[in-house]
Amino acid sequence: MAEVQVQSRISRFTLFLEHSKPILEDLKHTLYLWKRTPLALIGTLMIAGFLLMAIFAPLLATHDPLAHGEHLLPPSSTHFFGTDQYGRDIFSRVMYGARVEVWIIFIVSVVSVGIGLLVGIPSGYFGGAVDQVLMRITDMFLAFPQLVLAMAFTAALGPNLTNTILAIGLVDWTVFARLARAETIKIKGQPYIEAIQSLGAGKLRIMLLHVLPMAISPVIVQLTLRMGTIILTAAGLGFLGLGAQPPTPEWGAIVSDGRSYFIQHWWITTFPGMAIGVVVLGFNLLGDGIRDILDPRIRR
Amino acid sequence: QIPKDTIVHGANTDIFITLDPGICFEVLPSAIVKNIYAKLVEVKLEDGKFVVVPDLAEKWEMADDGKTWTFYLRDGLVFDNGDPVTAQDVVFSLTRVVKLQKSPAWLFTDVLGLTEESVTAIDDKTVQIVTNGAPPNIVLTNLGGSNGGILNQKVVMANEKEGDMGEVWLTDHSAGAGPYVLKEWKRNMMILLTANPNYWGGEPALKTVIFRDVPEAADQFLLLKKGEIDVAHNLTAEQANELKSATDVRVVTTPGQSDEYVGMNAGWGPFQDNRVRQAVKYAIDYDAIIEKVRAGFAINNQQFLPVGYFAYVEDNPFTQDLEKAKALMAEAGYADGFEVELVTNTTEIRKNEAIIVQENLAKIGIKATVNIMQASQMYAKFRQQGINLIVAGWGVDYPDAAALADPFANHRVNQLAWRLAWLDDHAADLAEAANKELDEEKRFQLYRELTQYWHENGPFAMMYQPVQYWGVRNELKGAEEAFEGYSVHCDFTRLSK
Amino acid sequence: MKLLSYILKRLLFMLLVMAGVATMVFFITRVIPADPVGAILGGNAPIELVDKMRHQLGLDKPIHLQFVDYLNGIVHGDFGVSLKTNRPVTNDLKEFFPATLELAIASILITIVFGIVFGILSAVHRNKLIDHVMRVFAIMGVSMPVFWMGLLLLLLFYYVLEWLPGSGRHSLFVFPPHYTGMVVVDCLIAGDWATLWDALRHLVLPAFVLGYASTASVARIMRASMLDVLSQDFIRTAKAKGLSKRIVIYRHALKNALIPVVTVIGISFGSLLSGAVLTETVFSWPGVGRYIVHALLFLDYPAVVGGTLFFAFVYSLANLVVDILYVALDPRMHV
Amino acid sequence: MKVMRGNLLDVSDLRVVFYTYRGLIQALNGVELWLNSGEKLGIVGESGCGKSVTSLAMMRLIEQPGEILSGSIRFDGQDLAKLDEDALNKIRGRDMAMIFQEPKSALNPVMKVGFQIAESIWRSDNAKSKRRVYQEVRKMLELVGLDSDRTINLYPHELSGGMAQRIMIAIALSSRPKLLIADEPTSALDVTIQIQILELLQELVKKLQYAAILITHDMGVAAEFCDKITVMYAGNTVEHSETMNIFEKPYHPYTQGLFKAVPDIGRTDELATIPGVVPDLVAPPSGCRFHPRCPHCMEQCQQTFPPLIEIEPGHHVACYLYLKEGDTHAN
Amino acid sequence: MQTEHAAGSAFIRIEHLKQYFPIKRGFFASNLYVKAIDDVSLDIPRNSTFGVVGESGSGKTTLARTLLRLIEPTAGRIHYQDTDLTALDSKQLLVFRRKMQIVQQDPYNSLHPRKLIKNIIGEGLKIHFHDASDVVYSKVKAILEEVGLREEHMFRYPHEFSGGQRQRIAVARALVLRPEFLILDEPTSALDVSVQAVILKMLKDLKREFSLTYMFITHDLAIIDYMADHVAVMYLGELVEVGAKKDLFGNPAHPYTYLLLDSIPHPDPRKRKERILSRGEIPSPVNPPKGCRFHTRCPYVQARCKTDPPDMREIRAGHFMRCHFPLIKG
Ligand SMILES: Nc1ncnc2c1ncn2[C@@H]1O[C@H](COP(=O)(O)OP(=O)(O)OP(=O)(O)O)[C@@H](O)[C@H]1O
Ligand SMILES: Nc1ncnc2c1ncn2[C@@H]1O[C@H](COP(=O)(O)OP(=O)(O)OP(=O)(O)O)[C@@H](O)[C@H]1O
Ligand SMILES: [Mg+2]
Ligand SMILES: [Mg+2]
Repeated sequence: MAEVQVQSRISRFTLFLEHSKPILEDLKHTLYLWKRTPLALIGTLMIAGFLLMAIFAPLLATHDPLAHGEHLLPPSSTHFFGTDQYGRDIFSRVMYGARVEVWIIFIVSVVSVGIGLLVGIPSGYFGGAVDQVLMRITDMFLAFPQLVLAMAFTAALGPNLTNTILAIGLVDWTVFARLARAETIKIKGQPYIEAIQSLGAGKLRIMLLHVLPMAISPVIVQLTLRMGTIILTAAGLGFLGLGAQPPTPEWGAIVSDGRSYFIQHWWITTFPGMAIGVVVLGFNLLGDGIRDILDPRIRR
Repeated sequence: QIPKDTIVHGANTDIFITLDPGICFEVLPSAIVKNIYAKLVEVKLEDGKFVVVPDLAEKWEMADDGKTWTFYLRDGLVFDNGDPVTAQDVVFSLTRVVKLQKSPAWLFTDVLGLTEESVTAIDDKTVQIVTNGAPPNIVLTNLGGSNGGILNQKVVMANEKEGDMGEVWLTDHSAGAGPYVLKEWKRNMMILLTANPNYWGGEPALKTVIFRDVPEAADQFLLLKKGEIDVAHNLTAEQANELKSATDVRVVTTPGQSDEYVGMNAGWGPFQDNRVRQAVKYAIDYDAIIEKVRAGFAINNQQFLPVGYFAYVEDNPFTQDLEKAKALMAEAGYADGFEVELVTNTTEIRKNEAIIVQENLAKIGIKATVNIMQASQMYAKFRQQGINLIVAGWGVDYPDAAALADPFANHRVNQLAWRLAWLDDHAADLAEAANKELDEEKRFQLYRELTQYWHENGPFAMMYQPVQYWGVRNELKGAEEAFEGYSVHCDFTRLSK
Repeated sequence: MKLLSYILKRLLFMLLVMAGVATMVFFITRVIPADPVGAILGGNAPIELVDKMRHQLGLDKPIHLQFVDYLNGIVHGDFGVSLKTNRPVTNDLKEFFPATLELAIASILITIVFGIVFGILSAVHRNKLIDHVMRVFAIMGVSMPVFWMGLLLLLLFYYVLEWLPGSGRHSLFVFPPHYTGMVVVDCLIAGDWATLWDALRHLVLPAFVLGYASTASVARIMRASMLDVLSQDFIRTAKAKGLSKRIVIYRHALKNALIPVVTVIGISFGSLLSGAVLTETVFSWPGVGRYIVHALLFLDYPAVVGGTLFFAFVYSLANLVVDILYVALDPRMHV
Repeated sequence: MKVMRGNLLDVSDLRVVFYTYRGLIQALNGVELWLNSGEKLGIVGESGCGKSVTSLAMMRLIEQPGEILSGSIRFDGQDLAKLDEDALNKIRGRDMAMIFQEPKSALNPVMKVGFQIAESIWRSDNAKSKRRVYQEVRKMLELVGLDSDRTINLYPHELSGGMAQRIMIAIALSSRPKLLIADEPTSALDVTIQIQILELLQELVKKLQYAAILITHDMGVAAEFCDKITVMYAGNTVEHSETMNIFEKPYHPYTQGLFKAVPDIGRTDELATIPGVVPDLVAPPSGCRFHPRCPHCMEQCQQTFPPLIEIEPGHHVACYLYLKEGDTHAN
Repeated sequence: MQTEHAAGSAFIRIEHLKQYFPIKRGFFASNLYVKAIDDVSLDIPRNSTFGVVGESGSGKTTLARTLLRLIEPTAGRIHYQDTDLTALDSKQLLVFRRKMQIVQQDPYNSLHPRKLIKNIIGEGLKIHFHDASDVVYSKVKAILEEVGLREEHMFRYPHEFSGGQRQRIAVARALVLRPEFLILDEPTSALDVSVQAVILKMLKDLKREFSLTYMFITHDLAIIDYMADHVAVMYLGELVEVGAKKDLFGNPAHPYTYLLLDSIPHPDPRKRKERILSRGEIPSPVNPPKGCRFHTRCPYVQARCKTDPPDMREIRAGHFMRCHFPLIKG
């Protein structure tokens, strides 16, 4: 009996594979559109490079990112990006810094998208009083000067990198909440939601299984677009003395700490600054690209 | 483009709170206040030592009880607006500090023991002050600080609001008898001073002094090189170094009136063991800090007394000696080291120091995680003995050895020693005795003894004494003299073009 | 009439939001484990003095009583006296805000002009070289840390090329007239052209640095919106009428495409205002951003709260204006 | 040059493709179309058969990723396929005008309708003063049966569908075109309104003497209002004739199937269905594109596309059934 | 107005049903309402096909949605045999959710674009029967075959299907739950004629096979003629005429019904004729005309029509209409 079941499962799976051609075709389509938008391709490459950098940081780094040595050396063949005010190898710090940035991006994404969806979807789905309350709260956070709020959160939570990131997430969710709400309202009005409702599905089921999967993709696109802002906010907090704690090689912190060496020792800020720029640019291009590709007008 | 009779300073004025001599406490604002308000006496650096010279008071004397002081004002003194300076004004001004109870008040009340009744006018030109018997140098240097600035009582009280003794008005107005008059303060833009034609020492050469707000160091650097400011106050050490080779700009230096230290909480875990504290002192790479953080703008001075102070003798027992440090650690039972949080505040220098200290400590197994806090947070924690390892600094409040011996060695004054839970009564006794001692020879010995004991037992590793530096345009003359002994002494009248 | 009641309703919401912000900022600041008094008195001050001053300021009262006092003050339009500057917070705001407003307005103008032009060009030449160039140029604005870009531009335009003046709002020995506190506006009022020129030259870099960052988002929306509009039926109608490409784009598409952009501009304005801190620091701009950040560093409660509320107010107001503009722009929103 | 089959318009061998990820969509595959002035031609066919693309191609409004591959569009003595943008702009909206399926979305939502009509009057004569132009706008509004005072200052969202379509007609006709192309002008409207609009168009054709192409998928609409009918299938013209002819005697198997599938009131017989689905235009069937669904499919049908031949005077069919058996239609 | 308009026990009975939507235009909320359905009463006999016709915006879809309680009615009752649906809470309603199903108007948006067909159809089974996935699988497979699709289609996404196929999927989704009552909301209006014929035929077959009761909504009278036994004509949220199809089409009593029938262009040039045209445009349901709602467009309007709203009345057995001056033949 069990064997039969297993058998039927297997055959069903092969059937699935056999008939997943349309899915593959869809993938092909996406790939095609990707190739047709060179900027998205460039963005993808940039981000891929960035991720590889994070993964292989220990292999790529030429020095211990924390070891002090001869300081303020200009770029050379031993120190590709020179050394900083303590004699640390900037190249290695930038490599390891990629990991920190990935961490930042991860936490902020989880926190802000999480809160955003949690607030936005019910707000859009229930409407009425729930919507009013949730949206006024969102307005409140929006009206709050972001940097001040982030600073306050950071200070309240205790200033270290994770808390700083948390703070950015706690501040940054409003965009996603609004977006998720708008999407939910749009989706809610779609016949397929009503169809599911008419099948007898409960509100929670609808929100979780039907609205969420639809609402999430524009949110993700927005997230990629905001990635730059997130990294720069972290850097800005660094400028104000909050943010990553030394000796963490966070790019923004490296740039802001090195800014007094800006004129005489340009390499300290320039390379990490460029790293930030490239990654942010990459994310933006990628986000723009994804958005274009998801655009039904183009997808046709 | 700057007129010949004008000097423009570039400085970060973000932290400026007030220019009221009774309240002002920060370094640069105090320097400005000193040039607006004349005091009874003036403190100057002569041959590397601070001396007290006459200002409004042409002479003074201390009664035999060691407590009662009499000051005799010069003849014909007038305020900037022409009003005569009287003993009443002096009484008003000094008593006002006590009454206001603002940041610097404790120097008068706690250090000198002044009350609202302590200062009295004998006649129009004679003032009597009764202290708690503090040694003469302490009394005089405190009176010669910016808080001793003499206000025009009539003008101030005319601008009083709700019994504030002119506090609000004086924030950005002046009524003094110093060489300059505060004309305007546009916050976060500029502070404008003009020469006081009625100054008893004669009208200064530069008629206009401007403090231009430039919060970014790099900005100051650019402006200085372009000749848009004459003096840059907040250059980074690297920038200053860079200027050394410039042709139209020079770097002016003077030993700073402060200490940078690493403090260990003697009440916490491993630091309770003096051997661990000593190990830390041997682990720190003093040269590297001076070189990398200050680009050489520092004096290797491992005691709390700054260069030029009474009882200062060069005495630097520590150099980085990792073997010795490790041995001490092992002896104390911490061969494998331990973890500790290293707290400091957000200024760049501190951050840099912390990073190097962190790296140094790592070499003897102490794993320090740096925690950079806002000053407001750090001090809150510090005041509750809540910090185990700190990188911070201490600026002198008045140029006397007592101003350092107390905080660094005497836990009873609830300052640094207490905050680090170094509740060592022997050190406290020594400090108190030394501070009170009137006999110079004995006092000297006491301080030496204290310093010795402190080196061997104290919870502090003194990183260095900073050297103050300014980027100065070459056309500006006299900056060396004007800034000599800076923070205690700062005299704009010596500047000229 | 409808519009009026709509505005009233929005104002009511605004009030609610402000109340929320007020409560939130109060409690957040009190949760921070820091001591404003200690910070203001400096590291040297002995603990007795700190306690005395804290008592003077009423900071040793139970927190709920402090909150009541605080609400009481706000209701009476009194944000209290800044612990740091020892002046009423309202005075400080009055002094610093015009500079920030001036900067923010200049930046938003730059954002709007660049954003819209880039957006249109990108959309019209979609996927051609010019599109790529415009997009990359716009995105570069969000890609560079503000302080870094600011210093770079200063170095270039001030130090090396000497085209523009260094930091500050105007030259040191220029004394602009004072009506609103916004130098450019004041000069216009007074007809002081020389000072105006000076002020404008000082404004260029900071406004550009600040505005450049939001240019990308406006350009992006503009492009998307323009593409959207261009694909709509009525554009085909316009083309079928035989109108030239230029007229189709500028007369028929532009106004429609601008509608969603307006909202983004409203939001950008908020971020410009609060994002001004870094720019203000780099360019020695005496604005309110620096004031609030410093207040926060010192934990100067009244100043933080007052400043935050003020920001929230200006932001909400700006968005209200944008929404009304929205109504003006889109006849479908008319009643 | 070939003789024009219609004295106003003769489209021949029109091929349009769209470049997409899936490959080349061969949207039009040699469309043939002609029309005399003053005539009303109906183009019918199922969704996706290329009706709209044909109309846009005639206006030269095909945009990327589409392209006109070949064909001539001879209109009033000129071959539109060869004209440049400037020359086209002189013809569009002046000699040749167009109205669309969704009248409300075809109007610019932020412009008053009066202005939208005025714009097209201006185009036909730049010199007119504003007052004169608006006088004419009013005249046009009255012509299409609207109250000019009330309507002239309205925005499109304030109009109902029927009113909007009237405005569209006013815009199209205000330049007195020789040819009006109406792409499903009433599909989005209700029956009662549809009739009003169709009657209006009918009446205006009489009054203004223009030729019209009415694109529709509704057999009823075509039957009632057109003089001639062209049937399209998958990018091809498959049949063309006088209305009465084609309804009485549809030759092409597709046309036949189509008529049998349409319900009508009072119709008692069961509906017939055409098996299969409309082909994918990326990989269209070889030969006659209808052959996979055709009950009479022959070998030749699978190889080459049958030419459009005149099997009766004025009745053109593209089907081998009739080409082969040359005498079937003789009787 | 009468409530007892059909003899015999009704399967579905609607009484005085109202659905008012508050309107928000642009930014502004107002206290105006769209009276999408206004006092509708109906009986739907078991095993019949009950046709509802009316122009766009007349409230057909809203009637369907309200009937299924997908939106809460403003007023009125809905009886399913002996149960008053309006009195049920959401748990109790679940049973009826299974019994009453709908196939929506727009096949392109009625299927969740991110779900496999298998899951789209299987969802209801999971909700109602908590079936194991194997059971779901076989049931889905069976129903797909019933509507003319194949097993392999289960693993595709909706956008891979043509409109007609999607509509089949929507029907399958409804039928897999074995409902008794099925609302078909313009199931073919988005489809081509050749596809439409196929779907209509299929629906007819399924009705027989599953012994269903249909409510068939359309604006196309020809389709009604082909499908329905009973017809209700709606205008601006109101019913204007209800009756057996033959009776109603043969002898339309309400001028609006007459106009509708008259306006249809016939796919036969021989049937061309002169027409009586209605006047003007359909008024807004926000403030419908006073008196008879149709008076603004009625070719036979008289003074009374402008003031007195006519009541529904029975002019023949089972034939109700709402007009002061019905068009009685002869
Ligand atoms: N912009 C485009 N990009 C890609 N393909 C297109 C485009 N426009 C049209 N097509 C394709 O051209 C073919 C013909 O489309 P067209 O719009 O002319 O059909 P139609 O007969 O007007 O149909 P309907 O009755 O639905 O309006 C379709 O297969 C369609 O997919
Ligand atoms: N959720 C809603 N909120 C506000 N108004 C609505 C809502 N749903 C429908 N309406 C309005 O109610 C009226 C009836 O709409 P409904 O969709 O029922 O019409 P219909 O007869 O189904 O039309 P169609 O033939 O176009 O489908 C319309 O005026 C519509 O605008
Ligand atoms: Mg079409
Ligand atoms: Mg409907």
